[in-house]
Amino acid sequence: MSFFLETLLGGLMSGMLYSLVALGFVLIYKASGVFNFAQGAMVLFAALSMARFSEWIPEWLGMDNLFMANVLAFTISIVVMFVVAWLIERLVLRHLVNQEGATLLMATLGIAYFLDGVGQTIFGSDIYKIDVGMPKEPVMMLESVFEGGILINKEDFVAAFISALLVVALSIFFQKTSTGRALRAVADDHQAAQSIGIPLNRIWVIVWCVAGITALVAGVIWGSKLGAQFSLSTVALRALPVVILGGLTSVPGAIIGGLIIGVGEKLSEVYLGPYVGGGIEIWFAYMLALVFLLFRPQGLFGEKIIDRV
Amino acid sequence: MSGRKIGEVILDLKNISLSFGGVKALQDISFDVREHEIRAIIGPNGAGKSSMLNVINGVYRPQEGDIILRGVHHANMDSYGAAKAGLARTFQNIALFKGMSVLDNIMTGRNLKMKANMLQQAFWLGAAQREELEHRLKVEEIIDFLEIQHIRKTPVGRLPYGLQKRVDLARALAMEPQILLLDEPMAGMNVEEKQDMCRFILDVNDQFGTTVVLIEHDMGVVMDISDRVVVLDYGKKIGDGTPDEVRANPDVISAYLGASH
Amino acid sequence: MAASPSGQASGPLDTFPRLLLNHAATRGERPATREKYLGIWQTWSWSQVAEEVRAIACGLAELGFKRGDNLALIGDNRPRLYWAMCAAQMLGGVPVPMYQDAVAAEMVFVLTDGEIRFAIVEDQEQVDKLLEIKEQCPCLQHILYDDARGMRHYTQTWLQGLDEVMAMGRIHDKNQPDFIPAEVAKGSPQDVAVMLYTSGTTGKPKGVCQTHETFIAAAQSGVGFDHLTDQEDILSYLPMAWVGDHLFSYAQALVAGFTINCPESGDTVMTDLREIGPTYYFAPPRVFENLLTTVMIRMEDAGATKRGMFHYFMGVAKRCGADILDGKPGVSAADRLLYALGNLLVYGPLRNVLGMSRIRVAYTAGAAIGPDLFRFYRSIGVNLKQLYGATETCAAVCLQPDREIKFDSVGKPAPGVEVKIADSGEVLVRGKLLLKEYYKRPDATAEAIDAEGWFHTGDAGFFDEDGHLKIIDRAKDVGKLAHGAIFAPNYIENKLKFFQYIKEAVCFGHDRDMVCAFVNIDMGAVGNWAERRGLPYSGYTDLAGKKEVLELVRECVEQVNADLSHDAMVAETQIHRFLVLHKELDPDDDELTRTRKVRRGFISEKYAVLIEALYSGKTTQFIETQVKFEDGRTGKVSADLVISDVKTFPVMKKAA
Amino acid sequence: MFYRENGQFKTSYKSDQQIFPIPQDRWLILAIVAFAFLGIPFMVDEYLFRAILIPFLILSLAALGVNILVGYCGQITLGAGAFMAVGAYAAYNFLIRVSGMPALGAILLGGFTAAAVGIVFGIPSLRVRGLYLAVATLAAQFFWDWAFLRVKWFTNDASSGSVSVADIDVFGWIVNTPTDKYLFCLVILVIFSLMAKNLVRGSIGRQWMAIRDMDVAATVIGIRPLYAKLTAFAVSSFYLGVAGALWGMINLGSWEPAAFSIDRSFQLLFMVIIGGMGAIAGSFFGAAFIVILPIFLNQILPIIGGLFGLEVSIALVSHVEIMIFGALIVFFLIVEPHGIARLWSTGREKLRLWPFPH
Repeated sequence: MSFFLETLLGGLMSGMLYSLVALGFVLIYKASGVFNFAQGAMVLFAALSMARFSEWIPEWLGMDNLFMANVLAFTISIVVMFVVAWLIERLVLRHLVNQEGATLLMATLGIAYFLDGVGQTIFGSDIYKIDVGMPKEPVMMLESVFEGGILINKEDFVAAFISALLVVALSIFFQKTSTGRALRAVADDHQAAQSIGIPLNRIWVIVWCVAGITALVAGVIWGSKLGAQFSLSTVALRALPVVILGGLTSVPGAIIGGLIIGVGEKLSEVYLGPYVGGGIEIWFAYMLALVFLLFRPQGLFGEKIIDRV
Repeated sequence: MSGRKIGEVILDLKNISLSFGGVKALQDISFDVREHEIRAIIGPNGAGKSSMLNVINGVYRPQEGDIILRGVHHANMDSYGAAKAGLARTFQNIALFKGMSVLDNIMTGRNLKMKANMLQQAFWLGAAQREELEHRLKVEEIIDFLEIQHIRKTPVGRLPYGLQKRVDLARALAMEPQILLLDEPMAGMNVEEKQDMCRFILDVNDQFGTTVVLIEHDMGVVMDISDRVVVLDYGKKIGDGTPDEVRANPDVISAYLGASH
Repeated sequence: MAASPSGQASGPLDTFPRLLLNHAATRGERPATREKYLGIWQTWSWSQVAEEVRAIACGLAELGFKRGDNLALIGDNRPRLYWAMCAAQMLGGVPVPMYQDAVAAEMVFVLTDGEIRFAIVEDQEQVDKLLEIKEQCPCLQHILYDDARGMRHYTQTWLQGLDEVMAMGRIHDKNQPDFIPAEVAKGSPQDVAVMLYTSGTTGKPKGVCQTHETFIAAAQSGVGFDHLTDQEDILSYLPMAWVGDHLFSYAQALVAGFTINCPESGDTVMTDLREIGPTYYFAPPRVFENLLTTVMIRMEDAGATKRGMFHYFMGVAKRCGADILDGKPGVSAADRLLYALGNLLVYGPLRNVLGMSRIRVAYTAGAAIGPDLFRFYRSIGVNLKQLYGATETCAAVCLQPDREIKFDSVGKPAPGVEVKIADSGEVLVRGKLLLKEYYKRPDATAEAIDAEGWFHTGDAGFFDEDGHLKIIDRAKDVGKLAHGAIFAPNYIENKLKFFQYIKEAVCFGHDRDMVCAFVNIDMGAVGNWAERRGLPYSGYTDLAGKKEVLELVRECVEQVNADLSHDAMVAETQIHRFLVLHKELDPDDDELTRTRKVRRGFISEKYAVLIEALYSGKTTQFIETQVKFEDGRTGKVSADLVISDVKTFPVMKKAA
Repeated sequence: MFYRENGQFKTSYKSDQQIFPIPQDRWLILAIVAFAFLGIPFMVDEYLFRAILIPFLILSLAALGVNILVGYCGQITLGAGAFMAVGAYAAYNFLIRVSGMPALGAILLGGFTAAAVGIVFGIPSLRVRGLYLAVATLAAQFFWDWAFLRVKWFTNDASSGSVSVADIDVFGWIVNTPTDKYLFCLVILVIFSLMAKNLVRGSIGRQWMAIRDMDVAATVIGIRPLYAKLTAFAVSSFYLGVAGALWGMINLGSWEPAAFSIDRSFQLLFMVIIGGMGAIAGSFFGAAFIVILPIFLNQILPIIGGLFGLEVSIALVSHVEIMIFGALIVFFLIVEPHGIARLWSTGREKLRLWPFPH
């Protein structure tokens, strides 16, 4: 039982991280109808930027304060992500307005490659450490409930907490600020939004910036866990089933989908894996999403897709 | 139109009702279409004309009612089934295959009549080649009929609107349909193009004996070429009869001229 | 040659039906007629054509078509209309091709004047036209239509599809296989073969009767002159009622046995021309002019490099192209090399795009062609030549021999043709190819052919020192200015019309003290010019009235004046004042003939007020004109026309 | 400029519907094919065969498959590599498990197996479109990646996880030298290209394109989406399967699942986008481009770096390479969504109209 719970909790933790990446997907999809395959590359880019700047800044400035270095690196990384977002809007999206979803998807695939290439050219392609002082040691919990309790990574816990915080912040941003409202208007109907004077291009830049920040947060968390390295960019591929499951247009869907996938992956790997040779977590998530797709194409919380003649 | 004989009822629509999530698009509509006639469905914008057409050719399925095509009940027909049953249609917003040439677009209309299997096609053997050539001839006759020879190899995307409409009609004709559904065939055309289109519709009806069901919101042209007219307003039938009868119908007059518009 | 299954006549090949049957026997499998129909070039061999012609002939005979009957043919260039010509001739009848875009009144005249009982027409449109006027043409008894589309509900008994008639004819032919050979044998070369109505710049049209003998002679002289073989391809797209088309697409095709190709529709002539790539080509100057205009317009849209290259090599061609084509010595090796390069980069592709890659001989006639226009085609390697003739002379009086091309002459008299210049300057012609008579108009016949057998062409001209004929103008149009200088309006108008911006011009000056002109702008060229300058305009009338356009035209007129001033003969006739007309001159409004010649008399009456304004020194003049639209409705256009003065140049002494 | 089309008129539909109706085009293509068969084998060294020509031929074949699905039928796929893998492993298993199985038979059976698998994974396309479909194809990719790595039966329990085949024997022709391999692949590519062209210009091709351009209208005129989409998946997977079998058995000789990873899938998609969606020729252009670019960069970047006194590492070259790919994808999608093939045909059109611009 405790093993099951441990697995479950582990799944929920990593699910939270998937949610974070999925959130990036959903934000961009809602606002611009683009399915951003480059979200993973953005995570990598952000993580590399964070890792290298936090390494370079002490060298350049000759200071020794880890905290300051991290704050500075984080700030710089935010700026970097903003620039990336702006460039993407300016150079790519603007020219692909009103194109089909598949074209946009392929375009973001191109962006993903480009960012991977640029990121590694600028920042290097080794594994870099991100040390933002995340607690590494595991803790025992619920010893009183179960015999032996369950072992939890503090780091995961913090990460989950940060993710939750970000989700709340974004929800507030969407519901309460005027930019957020404009964003929702754009998501509902591009033309209508444009006709009441909402500048589409600016909205897109903003939304890509926000997606950039979620990527940065995800990158920092994952980076501090696994190190900033190329494999981070494949996180997009793992978060993909999440959005399918949760629905492309739904923020809560991204969260819940992330949790389901996270848990499903872990449980299937632990309980099913041994019978079929292991390593099934990736395709299992996809199969889950696929089966789901066949019965409910719009996902758990997505809006129904209606074709009109 | 001396020689054309209007025959028996070929298509009978009974008590059709259609709604989209609470919005009632069509309410209890019944009318019939006789063989070889030109039947118009008119009504102001939003009257449910397009929905009616979509019901007839199986794009939408009505929640209630019955569609009887040559005595066979077709309430659950999908649009592929409708095509097989001899219904062809054009689209209000021109639904041509924009990546293909005019010729290829019209050739797609012959699809149901082409039987060669994939292997024959892959090696361009036997039936595949023979069919291509036979159907090309058929398509060329339609091209000649609609006077679009000069654009046969042009990609449809490059054509002006009026010609695209004509290609759309050509594609429908290529199916050699028994019933041809035309969704606002004259929308957005100039006077000359409208005259041409009228002539083509009459010619099709006359030459091939095709039954034509067309919808239009512009009363003028339709009245001249139709045998009988159904008038819809807000999803309800408010008139049905010959153009003269319909013109004299007070409900129709008020729908078109009344204070509600 | 004994009678073969196809039943060709033995003996001399002196009538068109005999020629046809001979081709069917000797080159039966060679293509005779092609028509682009249903997307491909449907082809009929000579033996198939002979069969078709026999079927039509027998069908006509069944309907009661007799020796001496006239058969009207109305429609575009369709194979079966050409075949019907021969079918009528087989039966000893006379085909009368008519202009299919003629309005009803013109048709009534020809149908009654020609006592026409039978008409074969292209389609429903022509049938409707005939139905409309049938009351007025009591002799018209049978109308046959080629294209059955839309004809299902016409119940008139005297209206029949050509298909049915031919089916009838095939049965007839089977039952009486000797009928056609016998009919063909009855034919004599002195029989009238065809009757062509002159559109006539003045007065009512006259039916010109030409015999088999004359037309075959004319065709043979041309075929021999240019060494035409049965391998030629020609595109038949000019009105069948025009003598030029009859000579090239019918008479010469039957004499030489080459292939005629009928285009798919009026919209596709250019595409069809490109596909066929005729080896032998005939077009009035207007067609060449329009082609050149489109070439220039399209080139202006090209990038700077390409445009530069084009103009550079056009310069090279202008310098030496015509000489190279003529095989003249004295072209430098460097020029030859440049020309070869230009041929690869510009002239060859250009000919390809124009559909002229395969042309061996091209002719133009019907009106004078601007020397620059003429030179352009020759310089890019198209062997364009001029011929001179009239309906009354089977179109062929003078031809330009290869290698003896002069830009301003129409060539030397064709073999077997005598030409002399009357004292009045009028060109007189005598020879085998003269008309037999004007139909039922002995008075007109006597007027045109004098006692010695000379035909009066009505053109003014002279022979130069090499024996080449030069035509200045219509004899009756050549006038004198008030102070005595010779005034040849056509000559000046042609100079104006060579500018791409000017489509038509009419000059006045007879008995006046100076020359003034009406100008028609070319909508395509000027419209394009205006667009590139961002000059907005709403239509023809608006564009024609623009200040900038007037300035553009003025420059053209000034250049013509400069040009005229070089030549003492015409230097006095420089244009002093001009105006740009608010509407296009149009055959539908009777301002041009069907062959698009200016009807001077009509125009000076219709626009008397404008001429008055030109000579009275006014600077503007209001005018309102009625116009006829294609569908027969009429409307009005009006405008305030600006009259401009132009600079004239002092007479230059020609350098000796 | 080189076209002289006057007189090349068509008197039958047969000649009008040829693959290359213009004789100049026909001669050019024939000349290229003849040169590929008769010229190249005598002119090229082993390195060129191994590094460029053989990969080019096989990847062209695979790109053809992807193009049929993506370019002609409009169904996006990110799992092309998986179908290559299915083809390769199926062919391998047929070869070693069925005694007396001819190599060519095994390769074709590999293709058919891939086609069957393609149909199964194509079923979602009936319900979903665009990126949802992309997800379904990704599922195929990850599933087969895993299956060939973990399910030992597929690899005949090979301990290392990699499988290998001996030189293959085609009707007595032992295909073992680079030249042999090149010629073998060339023959297959030529035949398959011809088949692909025939399919896309025939009724099935028009059905695919109709579904791609406007699926509602396609249904209304009597095209079944089920049939059109699943045939596209089947044919596409067949091509990919055969290409996979060739890639494993001819190009590599021994291979691991990584040879058909998701990177391969992306690479194939890129070929089609850069080369030209919806154009047979696009598959060749794309394959050539993607095969040659890395080799070109490997040669040229160090030289450029040298000019500026920089040392260019192999890693850097590979980063620059993916950067360029990414940028090119975006560039083509924006500027010329129909890829190099469209540039080519526009150029050809220009030559036909030369000296006119339009």
